[in-house]
Amino acid sequence: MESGQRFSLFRYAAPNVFYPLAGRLAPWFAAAAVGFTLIGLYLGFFVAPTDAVQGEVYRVIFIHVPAAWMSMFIYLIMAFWSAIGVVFNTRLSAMMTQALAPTGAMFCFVALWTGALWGRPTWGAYWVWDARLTSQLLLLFLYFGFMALTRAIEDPRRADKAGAILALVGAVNVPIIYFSVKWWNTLHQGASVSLTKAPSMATTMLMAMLVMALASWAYTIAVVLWRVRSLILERERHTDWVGEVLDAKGAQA
Amino acid sequence: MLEVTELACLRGDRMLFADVALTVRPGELVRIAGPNGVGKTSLLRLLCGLGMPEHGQVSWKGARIDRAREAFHRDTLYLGHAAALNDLLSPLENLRFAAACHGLSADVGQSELALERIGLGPQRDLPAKVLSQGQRRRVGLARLYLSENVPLWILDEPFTALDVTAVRDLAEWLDAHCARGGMVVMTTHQDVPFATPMRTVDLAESAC
Amino acid sequence: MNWQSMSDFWSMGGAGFFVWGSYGVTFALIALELVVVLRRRKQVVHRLQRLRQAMKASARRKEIQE
Amino acid sequence: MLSVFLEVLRRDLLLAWRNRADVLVTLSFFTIVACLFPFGVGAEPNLLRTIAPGVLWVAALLATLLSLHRVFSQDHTDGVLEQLLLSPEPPVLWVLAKVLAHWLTTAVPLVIAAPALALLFDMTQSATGVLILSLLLGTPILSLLGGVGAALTLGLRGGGMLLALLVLPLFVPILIFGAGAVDAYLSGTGANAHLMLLGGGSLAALALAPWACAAALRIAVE
Repeated sequence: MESGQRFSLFRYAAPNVFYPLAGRLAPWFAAAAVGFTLIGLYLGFFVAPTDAVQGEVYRVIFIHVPAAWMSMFIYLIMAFWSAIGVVFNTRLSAMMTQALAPTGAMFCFVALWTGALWGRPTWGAYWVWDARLTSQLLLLFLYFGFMALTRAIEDPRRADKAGAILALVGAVNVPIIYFSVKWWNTLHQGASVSLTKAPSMATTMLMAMLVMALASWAYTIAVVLWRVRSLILERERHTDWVGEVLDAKGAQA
Repeated sequence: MLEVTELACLRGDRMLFADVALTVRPGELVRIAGPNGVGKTSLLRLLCGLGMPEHGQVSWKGARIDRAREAFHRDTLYLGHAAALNDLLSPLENLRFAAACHGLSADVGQSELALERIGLGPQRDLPAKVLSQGQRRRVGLARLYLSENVPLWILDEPFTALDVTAVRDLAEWLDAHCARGGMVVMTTHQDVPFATPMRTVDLAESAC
Repeated sequence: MNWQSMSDFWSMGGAGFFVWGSYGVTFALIALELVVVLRRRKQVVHRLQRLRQAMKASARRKEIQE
Repeated sequence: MLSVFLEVLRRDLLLAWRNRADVLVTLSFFTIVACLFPFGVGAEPNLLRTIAPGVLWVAALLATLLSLHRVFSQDHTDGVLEQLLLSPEPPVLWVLAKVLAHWLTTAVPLVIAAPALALLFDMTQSATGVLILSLLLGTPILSLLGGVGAALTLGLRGGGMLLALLVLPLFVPILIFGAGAVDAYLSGTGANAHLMLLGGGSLAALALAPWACAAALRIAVE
C-alpha cells in the first residue's frame, strides 16, 4: 500500500483503490464478452461459409484458436505481473497472477479439448504428437503446477513470492519447450499423419475468429477482476477499509 | 547500533505485533519478554533479517538491513531454536562449518577450545546424533566463543537445556561481550544473574 | 445463409458431435468457472462478516469489563 | 568469497560420503527403471536398440527427480539453511555449491553406470559415447532447475509429488535433446547441434537458476 502512496503511477496498485475500481469495471467487461460472443457466434455460424476442404468441422476454430491464444497470453501476463511483483514488491500483482491462473488453465484445457475434437475428423486422430498440441499440454501442466504450488503454501505472502518465481521460471521455459518440441516433431513426424496447412481463410471466417478472440479477452478480464476482488478481501481482511466494505455490505443485506 | 521502528509482524493471517520500537546501543543487554505465542521468536527473526516485516524497518548502523544485507550479516550472530547441527557430522565439524560460512576464521585449535569452554571437549569428535538435547544446544552456543568480534548477538532461548554451571559460564560470557561494547538481544524464560544491567522489552504491550 | 433447417444446423454437415462437443464443453466450463468465482465471493464475504462480528463482540466485551 | 563455496561443497560431499547408501539407492533405481522397459515392450533387440537412448534418459530424469529432495530438506529441518542465509556471502555462491554437490553425487554416478545399461540394450559403443556426452552436458540442467523446484517445495505437505509436477514439464526439452542427440548420431545427421544446445542450456541454467533458487530458499525460511 505504501508504494501506492509513494508513486502516483502505482495508485491503482493499492488494493483499497483497485477493489472498487475492479467492481465497477467487471460488469462492463462481462457485458462486452456476452456481446462479442453473440456477434462472433452469429458471424461464425451464419455468415462464414462452409470450408471447402474441411467442411463444417472447421467452425471449431472460432473457439479453438482464441482459447489457444488466450492460454498463452495469460501465462505471459502472469509472468509480467510476477516480474512487477518481484521488482516493486506490490501485493496486488501477486493476487492478479493467482486470479489469472485458473482461467488460463481453463482456456488451455479448452484449446486441447477442441483441438482433439477438431483433429479427429480432420486428421483422423484425436491426438497427434504435434508441436503445438504437445507444448499446449505442457503449458497445462505448468498452470497446474503453479496452482498446486500456490495452494500448497499456507502463508499467503510466501505463496505469492513462490508463485512469482515459478511463473517467471516457467515463462523463460515456455519458448524453449515450444521450440524443442517443434524440433523434436520435425524429426519424429509419423508418416501416417501430416498436417495440412491451414487453408487460406475467408475474410468472414477471420472476422468471426477475431471477434471471438475479443470476447475471450473481455471474459478473462471480467472473471479475473471478480476473482481478484475475493482475493483482495481475504488478504486485506485485517485492514480498516475492508471492514468498512463489509459493514456497507451488511447494511445492504 | 540497532534501530527498530514501527515494526509489525504478520504470521499467517494473524497480526502478531505492531509498532515495536527498539534501539540497542553498544554494551546493552536487551531481553525480549512476553507470554508464549506473542511473537518473540518472530521478532528475533525479523531483527536478524530472516523474516520480512509487514511494516516498519530494522536498521543497523543507520542503514536498512535489507539494503545493506552483507555488512549487517557480517556483524550479526543469530542462534535460533534449531541447533543448526547435522547429525552425521561431529560437533567439531559442525562448528567449523558454521564459523566458515560466517566468514569467521576458526582453525581446529580455536574451535576445540570453544567446544571445551562450553563443556563439549570429550564429545567433539562423536557424530552429533548421539548427543543429548543439551549437548546439541551447546554446539550452537560454542559459536559464541568464536564470535568475539561480531558485535550483535541475537539469541533465542540460549539457556534452555543447560545445567547451572553452564548457565553461569554463559552469562559471564555475555557480560564480557557487553563489556567489550557488544550488543545482546535475547529471549529467556530463566532468571539469569547478569552483571550487566538488563533492559527488558515486554512484547505483550505491542501485541495485537 | 448456410443452413436450410434446424436439423441441418444441428447436424453440422455430419460433424455435429465434434462441433457441438467443442462448444458445449467450452461453455459448460465457462459457466462452471463463473459459478465457482461468484460462489467463492459470496463465501468470502459471509465468512469475513462473521469474523468481523465476532471481533466487534469481543471488543465490546473488553470495553464493558474495563 | 570462494571459501563459502568450497566449505559448502566439501561438507555436502562429506555428507554424501557418510550417507553413501543414498547414492546406491539412486543408482539402483536408475537401473531398475531402465530394466523395466524390456519387460514392458518386449525383448526384440532392434526395438530395444531404438528406444535405449530415450529409456536411459527417462530413467536418469526420474532418478534425479527422486534425489532432489536431498539438496535442501535436511538443512531446512536442521536450521543449517537459516545459518547459510545469514552468511555475509551472496547466497548464489553456496546454492551453486549445493547444486554442484548434488550433481557430483547423483548425475556422475548415473553417467558412470550408463554404459553398463547401454550394453543391456545392445547399444553400439559410439552411440554409448554420445549418450554419455549428452548425459554429462544435460544433467547439470536437471540439477539446477530441479534445485529451484526443490527450494520452492521445501517443507510443504506432499512436496515430492508437487516437485514432480513443477519440474517434469521443464525437463522435457532436456529429454528431447538428450535422447535426440543419440538418435541424430545414429541417423547420420550428427549430434553436434543437440550437444551444443544441451551445453548452452547448461550455461544458461547456470547463470539464471541459482538466483531463482536463492530467492526461493529465502522465501522458504521466512
